[in-house]
Amino acid sequence: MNTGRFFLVLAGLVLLSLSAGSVWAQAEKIKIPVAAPFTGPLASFGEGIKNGALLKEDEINASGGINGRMVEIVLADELCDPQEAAAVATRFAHDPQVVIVIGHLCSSATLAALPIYKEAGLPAITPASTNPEIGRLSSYYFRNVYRDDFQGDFLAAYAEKVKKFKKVAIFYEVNDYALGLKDAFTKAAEKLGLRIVGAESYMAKTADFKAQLSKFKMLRPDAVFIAGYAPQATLIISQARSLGLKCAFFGADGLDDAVLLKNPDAEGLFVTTPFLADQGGARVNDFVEHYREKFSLEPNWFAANTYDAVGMAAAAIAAVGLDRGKVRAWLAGVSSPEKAYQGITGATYFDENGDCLKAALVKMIRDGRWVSAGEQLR
Amino acid sequence: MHLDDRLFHDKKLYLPLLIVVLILPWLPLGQAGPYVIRIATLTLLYMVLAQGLNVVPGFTGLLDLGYVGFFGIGAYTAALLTIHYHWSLWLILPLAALNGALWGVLRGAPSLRLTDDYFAIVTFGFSELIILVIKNELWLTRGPMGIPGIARPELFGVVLDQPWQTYYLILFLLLLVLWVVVRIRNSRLGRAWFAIREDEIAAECVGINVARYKIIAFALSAAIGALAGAFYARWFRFVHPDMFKFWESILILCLIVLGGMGSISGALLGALLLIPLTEVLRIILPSEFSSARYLLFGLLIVVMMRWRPAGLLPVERE
Amino acid sequence: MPTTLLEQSSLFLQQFVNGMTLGSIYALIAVGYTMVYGVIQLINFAHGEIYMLGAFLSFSLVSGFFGVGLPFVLAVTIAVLVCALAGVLLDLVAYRPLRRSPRLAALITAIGMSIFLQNLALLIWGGQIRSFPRAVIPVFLFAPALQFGEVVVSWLQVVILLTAVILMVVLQLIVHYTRLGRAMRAIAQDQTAAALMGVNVDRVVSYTFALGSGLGGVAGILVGLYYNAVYPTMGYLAGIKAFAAAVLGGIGSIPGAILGGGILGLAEVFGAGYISSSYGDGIAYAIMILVILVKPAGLFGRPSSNKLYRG
Amino acid sequence: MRERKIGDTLLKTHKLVKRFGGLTAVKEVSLDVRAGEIVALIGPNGAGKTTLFDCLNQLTLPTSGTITFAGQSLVKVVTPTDRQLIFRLSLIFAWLSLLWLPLVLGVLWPLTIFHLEAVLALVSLLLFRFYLVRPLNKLRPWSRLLLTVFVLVDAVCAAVWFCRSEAFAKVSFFGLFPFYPLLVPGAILLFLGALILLLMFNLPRVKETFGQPPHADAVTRLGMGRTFQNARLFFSLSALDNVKLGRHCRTQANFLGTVFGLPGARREEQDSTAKATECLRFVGLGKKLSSRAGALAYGDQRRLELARALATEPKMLLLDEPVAGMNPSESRELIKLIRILSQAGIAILIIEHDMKFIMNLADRVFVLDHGELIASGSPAAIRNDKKVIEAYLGASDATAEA
Repeated sequence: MNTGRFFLVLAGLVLLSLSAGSVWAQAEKIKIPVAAPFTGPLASFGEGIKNGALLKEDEINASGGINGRMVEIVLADELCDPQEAAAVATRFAHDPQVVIVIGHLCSSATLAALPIYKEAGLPAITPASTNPEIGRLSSYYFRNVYRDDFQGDFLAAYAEKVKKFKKVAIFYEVNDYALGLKDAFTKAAEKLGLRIVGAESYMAKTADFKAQLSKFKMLRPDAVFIAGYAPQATLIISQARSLGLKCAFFGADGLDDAVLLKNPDAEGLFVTTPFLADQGGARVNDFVEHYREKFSLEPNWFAANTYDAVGMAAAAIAAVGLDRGKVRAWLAGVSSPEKAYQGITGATYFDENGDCLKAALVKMIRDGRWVSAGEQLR
Repeated sequence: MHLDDRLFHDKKLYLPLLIVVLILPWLPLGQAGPYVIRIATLTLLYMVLAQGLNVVPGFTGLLDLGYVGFFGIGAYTAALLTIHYHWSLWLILPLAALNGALWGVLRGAPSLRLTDDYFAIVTFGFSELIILVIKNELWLTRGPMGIPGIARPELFGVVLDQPWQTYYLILFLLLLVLWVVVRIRNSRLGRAWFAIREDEIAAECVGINVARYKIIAFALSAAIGALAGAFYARWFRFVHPDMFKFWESILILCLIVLGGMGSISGALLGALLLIPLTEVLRIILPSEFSSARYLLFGLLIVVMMRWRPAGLLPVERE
Repeated sequence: MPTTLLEQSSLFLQQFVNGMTLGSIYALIAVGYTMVYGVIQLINFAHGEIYMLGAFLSFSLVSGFFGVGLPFVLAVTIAVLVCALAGVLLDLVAYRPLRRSPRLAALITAIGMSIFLQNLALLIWGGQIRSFPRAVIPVFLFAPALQFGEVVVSWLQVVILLTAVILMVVLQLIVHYTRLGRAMRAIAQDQTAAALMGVNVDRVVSYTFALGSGLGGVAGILVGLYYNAVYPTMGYLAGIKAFAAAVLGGIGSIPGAILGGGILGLAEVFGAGYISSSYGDGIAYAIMILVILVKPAGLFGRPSSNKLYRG
Repeated sequence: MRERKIGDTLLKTHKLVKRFGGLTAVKEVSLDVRAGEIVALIGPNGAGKTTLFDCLNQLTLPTSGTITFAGQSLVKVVTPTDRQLIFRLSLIFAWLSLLWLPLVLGVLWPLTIFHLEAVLALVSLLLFRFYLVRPLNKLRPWSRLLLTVFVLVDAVCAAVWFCRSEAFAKVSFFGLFPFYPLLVPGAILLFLGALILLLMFNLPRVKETFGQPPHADAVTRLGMGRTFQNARLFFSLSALDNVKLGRHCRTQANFLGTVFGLPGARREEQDSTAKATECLRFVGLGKKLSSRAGALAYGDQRRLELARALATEPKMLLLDEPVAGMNPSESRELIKLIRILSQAGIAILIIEHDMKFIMNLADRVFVLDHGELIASGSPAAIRNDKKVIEAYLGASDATAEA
């Protein structure tokens, strides 16, 4: 066998297939990529992101597109994995038709993609990554969701002032999101005089929480703060009940998912969220209605935030055209309440880091449905 | 001489290849250029990793299921040294390699007496423990928050921020590693490794100090992995424990299984085929399938072992 | 931390119960590893995936994922049978052709099969965590069976423990008092000699896979119920831990697997409860590595055969 | 009869015993072989001949007894007292690594991120040392060198931080330590201990206690080559490579030398190719240099194995049934070769069943039965020995019954 020729042909084939795969078909449409985990354990969050984006796409196109050009949402699945996220990001960063990216749910994915966008001068809006580092590291990254530290503070205040809890235990997943939450919550709780009676951690891929929960049971907390994501939270709550742990549970926006509604044990759970479907003006009602109609699902905050993020991207493109630098400048210019973008999740405007200042809201499960908590903390 | 070595000694074979690899960044690839270069960089990186892994299962015949641990050690060494001390890449590379070698020896020394399956399990457990430590020791590694904002590589004060520059950097590292690996494989050392793989007792009876040569193999393999890790951290500019999952070990193993265990050119071929393939599959497969595309890799391993256990470019003596 | 002696001791008891439940599940999986290793000296990495398959199949059949929802007992029976069949198929397709190859080849194939099956499950069922619908599961399982003070033992835990014990006893009886068992032990001693004595090696190996995989499937179902969570990657961690249990007990030995499972389950729960919950998995790995390095024969294993050739 | 010079005693065993569990494979065997002599070892199947070979070249450790080869004692049986001594030394030695702790932490303290790594490194160091020290009696030359280096570094460490005891102050761990005032005297003791240990490693008595490593590769380097009953070759390597591997223990090129292609390493490689070719020619495989060992005929494989053993420049060869499976002309060739070798002064110990072969070749014969040496002497005397005949006949009776 002529090894050399074999190698050459092979290399040629690989190159060809690569370039064939990566060169985009020329299209008239304006492409807005949306990157999130659409499969895998966090798929139900990704689902919200996808649906929110698609709903906005429909809406923009129905009203004649952006300056007469249609919008196309390009979905990219990154499984919440840093390496996959970087690969996806590279594709967008080097595609001249892409002027803005909506995306990355997990902060680890966002952080992996961040340097790539930054180098390519490509602005991005994340509707869901709450890690405080993001804004500091890149002037090309914006987010229309609050940060972990804000959310943690808020939850501590809510637990202490509204719920009047005295003793709280924290059960956190070992990931960036939950650790940020836990730290912020602990700090705020100390200030407020809320006692943290125990803090236990769990790893992402486990389903066994009984050892830690048994420990909590002996600590007799008023409530357990679950810092983590919904798929595990529902297991945690069920297992806690089967062990006879009767206290209340609460969590942050990672728990805002329909999967908990199927769990009868989760009754009474309350969570923070940037978006409430049952409170808001006509626009929110419209959004909820269209969403139900199109996907026959209840919208979650991921959908709402993505809907707004796509809206902002469209507004930016409409204002300054298809130019990455100008789009970034436009977004950076949305810097005060007066210039804010008015979306369904309220007014969005960015500080100098690209972070937004937004109110957090509380909702809870009652009779197997998400409803706004009677008392909100403003 | 190895059939395998012809690639490195026969000008007719390696010159065209080298030329293609060298001019790749300047090929008219249009707008896909930077993307292709990035994939090519990734491919070269995995070639380095495959060469490193190849030393242990390929040359000494011990299955290493925890190679990603050294990759992680290298990446975290580089990340921490860069973040805290802002040292130059050229200082960090040898340090990372040394640190990798140290842990390679620490892992290898107690497991010298183990045979195939138990050795594989120990390597697996060891790397899982390393990753667990990386995940949980927040004060050192920031755990799952990852370490963002790592500086780019640089050369003589020039920051290498163009894709083609990093491409040449990893190409340089690959050639370096190849040089070392090929040299050693054809030397007295490599012969001793092959002897150990074939028959440990006979090797001992012809006067080969089995323990010592195994240790050298572990150290070399781990050092190469850590070297690749150091490059990876500086190139990615972000490290996170999720980058060093067990799956990565399997992927690297896949590369050398495809190419042929112990075959240097085989490991190169394996990476050349599979790494771009993962990208192509991501693009052509619909979302639901692309997350399960590693199914093909599992299948590939099984099929290779069944029908071509020696790989595509088997090691043969002429 | 709990302060009073009563709290301390009831916490300890509760953890003990949790640990025993976990341990009996590990033991059920570990037996599969151990039986296969005993007979053909192969670490069947894909065994964890069989366990996952058991959980998914029972979930699918019960919840009507495939279109029809079956009654619980029927669904579970079918799932276990399919798992046993899957084990046999696994052997037939992947391992049997490599019987004469170096051990490394079979080991790598096993890893390949594990990756393949895991991703296949991902493709079929998706990556989300699935839960058994409450309505179809016998209600009593979730009720507490025993309660003294703060310590709660649910019926499910009792069922898991009992199932594990009964199956283990049955297995021991099979291995020691049936023709099949005798053939299995003969092959474990010396495959060639057994073949010469007229033992149909391939068939016995198939039965071994069937038995081991069936038990793995049972474990999968029990875990799926116990945690109420079924997901594609569940087999990976559980498989590794069960393997650690098998090693701890002495690979190749069935009582060893039971004891190893128990110890590992307790170690993990107490480790998570008293030392550090984030290093819970690490404890399993550390035990495994230490046992392999210090006492590779495990607690009950035969002393590893002399590495030297026999001249 | 022959014009060979029988030299001094090369190999001598005294009451060598090897037990496997309850089975005693070798029972108090004492034998000796002189340079240039051809000695045969015969006995019925399962008499423990091959096990004896394994003990001789240290593939297995004898249970008790001594072996002296080329003036070196190969086995030194460790008595309980020795074991205690070794244990204590190991403890001292492992403790010594604690000397590093304050120094390393003291130096690294400002760079707080390295705490765990430093601690982990030290812990691993400790474990690693324990691992090294545990079998002190099995030390190889290079690991002894390593130990010496460790001890030296420990001593230097201790010396350094006597001079700057503020290293202590920086380590909170030591602040908690209630015996702080005892630390410095303790450290002095450790320092002295280190020196003593260092001296002990170089004392002849200690050297004898912790004698030569019982490992086959070291024994091969000492000059004991061996072949196996069923040829154990590196089957996928070429014949030449197989023999070059035999040269391995006579070459030195190290990692750096080979990577950078230093002239020394290159010359050595050429040299070993030349020598290996010579060996192959000697056994008559000069034309099959590059064929794969696995592809050779069985007789050729046996000869290749002999060539490989020769390449190690042995003073003595252990041949395990070298003519089994050879045709008459091949075995005649082999006899010729063996004679040439013994004329060159190489001692040969040979296991064989074929009495005719032995009678022609051997100077002396040892007979082994059930692990025991039942007779020894000239071939002629052995042939008429009653015990030997009994053993052979009895053994064949026993096999017939079984």
